[in-house]
Amino acid sequence: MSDTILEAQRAPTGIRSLSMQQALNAALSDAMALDPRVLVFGEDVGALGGVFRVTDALQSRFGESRVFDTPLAESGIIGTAVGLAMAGWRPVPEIQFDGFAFPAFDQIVCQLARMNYRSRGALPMPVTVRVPSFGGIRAPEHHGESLEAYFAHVPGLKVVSPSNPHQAYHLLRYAIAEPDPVIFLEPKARYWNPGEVTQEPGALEGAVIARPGRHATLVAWGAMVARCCQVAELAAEDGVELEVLDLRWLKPIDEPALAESIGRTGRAVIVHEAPLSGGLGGELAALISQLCFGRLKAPVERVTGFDVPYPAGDLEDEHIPDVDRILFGVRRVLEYGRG
Amino acid sequence: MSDTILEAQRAPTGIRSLSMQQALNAALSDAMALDPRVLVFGEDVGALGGVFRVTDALQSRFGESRVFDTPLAESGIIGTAVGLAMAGWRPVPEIQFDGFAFPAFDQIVCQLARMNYRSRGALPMPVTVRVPSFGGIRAPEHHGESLEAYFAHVPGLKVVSPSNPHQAYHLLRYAIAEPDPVIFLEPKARYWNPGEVTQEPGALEGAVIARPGRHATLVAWGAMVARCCQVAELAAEDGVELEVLDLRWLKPIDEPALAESIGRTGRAVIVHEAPLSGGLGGELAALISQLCFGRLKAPVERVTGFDVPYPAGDLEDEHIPDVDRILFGVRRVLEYGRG
Amino acid sequence: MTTPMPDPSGAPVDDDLLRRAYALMVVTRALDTSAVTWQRQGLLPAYPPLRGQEAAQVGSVLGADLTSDLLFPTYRELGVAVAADVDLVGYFGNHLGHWNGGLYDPVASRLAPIQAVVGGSVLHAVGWALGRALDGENGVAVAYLGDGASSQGDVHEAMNFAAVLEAPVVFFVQNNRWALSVPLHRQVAGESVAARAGGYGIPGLVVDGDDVAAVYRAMRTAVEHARATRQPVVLEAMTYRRGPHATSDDPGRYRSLADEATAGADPIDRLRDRLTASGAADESWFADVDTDATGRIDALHAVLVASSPRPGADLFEHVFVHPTPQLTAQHARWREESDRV
Amino acid sequence: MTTPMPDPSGAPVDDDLLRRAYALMVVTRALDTSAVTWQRQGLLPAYPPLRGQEAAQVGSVLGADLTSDLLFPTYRELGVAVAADVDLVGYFGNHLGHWNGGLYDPVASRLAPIQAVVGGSVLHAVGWALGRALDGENGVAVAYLGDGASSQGDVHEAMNFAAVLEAPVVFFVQNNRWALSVPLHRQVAGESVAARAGGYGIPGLVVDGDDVAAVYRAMRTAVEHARATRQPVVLEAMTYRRGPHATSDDPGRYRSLADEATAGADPIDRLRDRLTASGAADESWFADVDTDATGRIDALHAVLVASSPRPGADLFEHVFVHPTPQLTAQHARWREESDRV
Ligand SMILES: Cc1ncc(C[n+]2csc(CCOP(=O)(O)OP(=O)(O)O)c2C)c(N)n1
Ligand SMILES: Cc1ncc(C[n+]2csc(CCOP(=O)(O)OP(=O)(O)O)c2C)c(N)n1
Ligand SMILES: [Mg+2]
Ligand SMILES: [Mg+2]
Repeated sequence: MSDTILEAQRAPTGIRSLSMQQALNAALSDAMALDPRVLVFGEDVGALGGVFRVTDALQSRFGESRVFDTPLAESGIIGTAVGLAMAGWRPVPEIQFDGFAFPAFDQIVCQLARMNYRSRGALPMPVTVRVPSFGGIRAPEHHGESLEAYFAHVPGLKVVSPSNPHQAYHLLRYAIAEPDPVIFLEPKARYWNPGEVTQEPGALEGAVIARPGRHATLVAWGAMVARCCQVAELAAEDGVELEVLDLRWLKPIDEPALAESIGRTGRAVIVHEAPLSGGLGGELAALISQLCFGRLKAPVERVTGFDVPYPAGDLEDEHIPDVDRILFGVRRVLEYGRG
Repeated sequence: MSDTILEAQRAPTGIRSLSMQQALNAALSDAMALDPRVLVFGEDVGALGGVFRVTDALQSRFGESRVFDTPLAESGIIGTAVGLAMAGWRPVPEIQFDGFAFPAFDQIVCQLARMNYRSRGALPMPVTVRVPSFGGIRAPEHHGESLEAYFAHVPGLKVVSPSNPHQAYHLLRYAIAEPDPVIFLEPKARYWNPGEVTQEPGALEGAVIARPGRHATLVAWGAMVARCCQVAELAAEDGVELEVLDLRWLKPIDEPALAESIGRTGRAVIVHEAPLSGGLGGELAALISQLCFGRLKAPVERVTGFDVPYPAGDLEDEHIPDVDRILFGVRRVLEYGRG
Repeated sequence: MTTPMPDPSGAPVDDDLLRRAYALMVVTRALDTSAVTWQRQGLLPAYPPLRGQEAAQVGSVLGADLTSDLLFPTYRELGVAVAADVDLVGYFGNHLGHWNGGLYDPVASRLAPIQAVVGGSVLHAVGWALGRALDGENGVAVAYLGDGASSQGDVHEAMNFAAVLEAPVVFFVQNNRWALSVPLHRQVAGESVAARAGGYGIPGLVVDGDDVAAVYRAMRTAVEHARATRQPVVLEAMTYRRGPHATSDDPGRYRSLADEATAGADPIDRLRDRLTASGAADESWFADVDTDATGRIDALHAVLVASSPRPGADLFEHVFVHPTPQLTAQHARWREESDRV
Repeated sequence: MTTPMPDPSGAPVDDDLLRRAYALMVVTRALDTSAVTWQRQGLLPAYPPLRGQEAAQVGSVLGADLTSDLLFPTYRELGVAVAADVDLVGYFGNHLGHWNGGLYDPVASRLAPIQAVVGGSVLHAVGWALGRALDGENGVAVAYLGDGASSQGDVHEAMNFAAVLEAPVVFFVQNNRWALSVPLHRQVAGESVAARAGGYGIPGLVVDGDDVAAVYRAMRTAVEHARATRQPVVLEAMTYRRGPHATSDDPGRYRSLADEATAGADPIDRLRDRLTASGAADESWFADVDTDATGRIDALHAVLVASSPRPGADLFEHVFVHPTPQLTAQHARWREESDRV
């Protein structure tokens, strides 16, 4: 990752304000310019530039051989990516929406994640699968899924989700440069929020503290990071100082960061959009309970989506953890044991 | 489940010794005899009787309309099951091996699990998906997978795994009678182990204590239950009394049973074949840590498969938790804090 | 292996049927156009217009027998819903964001829930048709799919399963030449989905999808063939997606006006010309149809505007027939926390 | 849309090639037969014999160009490995239970890892072929698949992708009339996989899979067509699975001796007769081939018997190029606990 530089002509000062969608587009463009082996393909990524315009103008810049539309079949997209990687390319396929990763599940789990293993390193899979993910935009069915728990369980995969434009840019560059397959979950609800993207990536492995605090730690990723920061803002008005830990990498999980933060605060609330049962919050709560055993002042709380299919637009605000539900969770960890 | 009776002619005394494979075969046969809407289909379930003979002789008994081979396509099998359920049938499709559930993942997650929801109850899905599962038989790649963490996270699914012939018989009957979709994970390593199957099913919801004890609780399912009982046997020689909790239902998880057992023993070791990270052990450890907060004498231990693809036959005994590794886990919870 | 299929030109089409088709197509067009407006006005979060596919959709429904058959729609099947006389308030429940799949009764309506996975319901049609056949019933399943959907593995599995298991399914392909931004020749190798039927030993038919009479005849023939023989049929209606993929789409990024011009004459105009030429309808009849359509749409609009979201408690309903304790507990906490806010 | 393909009968077959083919087929047969015995003796946990498919497998490899092409096998491709001169100890690494996928070098061997998912590698062939074409290289991918595999959605997606994206792939179907216990007519609607090619606008060829010369000629033609035009080809070799599905299988449960009799003359006998009739080989040459085969097999057997499992630490190697801290920690604990036992 030494060469993670924004292109000079696009960021003469090294700092610019971009939306996450723009930052991702810039990351793809810069990665393709630097490495001629990078390929971008998927449904509607070419002339259209993707339904979220994350691949905007890449085809005109890099040509139809390096940026191309495929037929409408997600298993086909990932299976083709596996073959392209076998031929020495560095594919960055897009799955148009989270819910449409399921048809590709077999190729991801049984092929992409295992080819390096199966071939004992002869056929590495430097593939970054971009997936516009999570809910919050009133989209139709299957357009609001949280996939991290599924993928974080798959041996051979790494999973990451950025929470702001700066991370989006640098983590995508990092993921593309990785020699291992990375599932890159883009929080589509944050595509249009602007933020500063600086030339200096900062550390790209592990978690980051999005907001420091000392009474309890909120653990989140993707769009929930901004929401947790909002919660922390509100809580601060009441004198409660919440730390927000932006996990970023969902596999591997940054265990030292969890131990450090929650070891300090003694209280943790995990926030995710996915359903509670079997969600990544379980893994996290298990790790925290183990790493901070004896130092926890309250059981780890999980404020999550319910154990229900991701609902229609009207009901998504009831489903995704909102400020109030997170505050209730915070209150539970703060008041625990006080009777 | 009031009508869970073994057929008189096959079990005149009401008790018989069967292997799990025989018990499952009897359950299918009895369920089909009792309910003319039950259908069995999948790859090689007809004339062959399934690669494990679980569907042996069903086709000759119930005819080719109710027991039929499909073409070789797992998504097709589950999608067809969804349609058959829409037409009022009660399908019991087989996925030949765990690893081949992945091509059907989309139909399971996005269709089977959601059709009742999507249709607001107009199109219930009383479908039992049988999957010979887990490892331990030196089979080729993709024939030793543990799927419970994937399926237990899916809203709309229930997941169960029997550990002995008696449970296999009665839980399969129960699953088939259920109006909701059930993923039925059969521990193939235990297919040939005999056991008594009695007419009285006993409670079929929730967990059961496979062996009582007071120093620590081993939480397991499928083939790991027998292994944990073996560990308990060994530990007993040293005066350590381990309780073995057979979870059975992996969704919904029996939280009261966890709270009761581990509330009593204060120590828990979760044992599963699936990789550690993101495994169901995370969910369980999270629940235990929460339910027994302040009463745990040691952090919950997880003794599991490693974060590696299920390996070739030669290495599977290194991968699946064995008696020694479980004993190390037990020692960790027993010795915790003793310095 | 292909069983020969009766010649579709043999199925009779009378003026009555054509007038019925015309009225349905006009209602569909008016509703579709209004829905785009409603989306702009913020009533609907998004909407996928079917403009140009009215003949294909209406003709296909008229060719089926809704006393026995079941239709499996995609997300772009408003014309099917109109022709099948589905409760449109319930149908728009999907597009309003009230409930994924719609709020109409799929069993009584003979229309399976709206399906948002491309190719997702095609296998269900196979299973359902097989199930009816196992019951000795005469039902034919109509699986709606697009040119883009034909690329999905599930669609192949469905055609093969239907042929091998003898499930009476009509795979009704609306080949509208576009799958979002991808044109037919970059999507369907060979450029015809019906041409694939031969590979399964089943009949494949191509029809002018903008000629409602032709669609009706072909559909009728296909449905009756499937019913009589339990052999599935692929029926491909050639048409053109005249609007954007959905209200959020910007076709200017990927297709030219020249391409749009290849769509040819509008299917409603074509039918109107035919009815006029044959004397089966006149200006005043057409005006009445328009008035009726406007009236229906205004009435519907009033109901949709007044319709409210489903209560939050609906989140927890119907996940299971027998809910899990976890879900019940989550429901209880949700209620408690909503009350306390 | 189908580009016409040169007539396969045009590709020359000389005696040398036939003798080479014969020797490879004999080695394959002897090895295959031995492997079944080795399984009975407990050396291999399981083995899927290819008996009867020697001509198809050997002919297909001889028709490809291993300086540029890459072969994507299933689990039943020992004859391919033999003909491609793959390190057989490494190949049997898979069947010994040493390592899933085998221990040969897939890149140097021009043989992708053994694939246990039916249809699982067919899309990889498409991606690889596309990748070589993007590099301006001449490589053709040969995707091996069975009649059963043709039912998988992935195979359809692969054929369509290859045709649309212009990936030079030969889909080499060994139609051995059985997929485990399921006969062709309950598996492949229409009963021919090559017949599906037309639906993708690509050439489909059927060949007598037990005639090694015919397979060679057809393969050569298909490979060169794909290479020259970047158009994929479906080549279906009609053969018969003369053995059980695998050593654990019991075909008596699902097929009759009468069915087995339809397999016809053994492909090795056929070639031997041809060589004898043309005078291209005589008894002493055949005897030498047998002796050579026996020698190779004995040598291989000695190595396999002596081969040991991979060390347990291999579990943790190659999961990632950059392992996660969790994996490293698990590896460390595994080592510690193994040492302490
Ligand atoms: C499995 C899946 N992948 C991707 C999408 C996103 N998507 C929705 S519609 C569409 C194009 C469908 O084209 P076609 O089948 O021709 O139907 P049309 O939109 O033309 O009616 C795409 C890519 C989806 N809904 N489902
Ligand atoms: C996706 C998948 N489903 C099921 C299986 C189990 N299985 C292994 S081989 C086989 C039959 C394959 O038939 P075919 O493709 O004709 O190849 P053949 O065995 O005849 O060589 C089956 C069902 C599998 N390996 N992969
Ligand atoms: Mg289309
Ligand atoms: Mg076969």
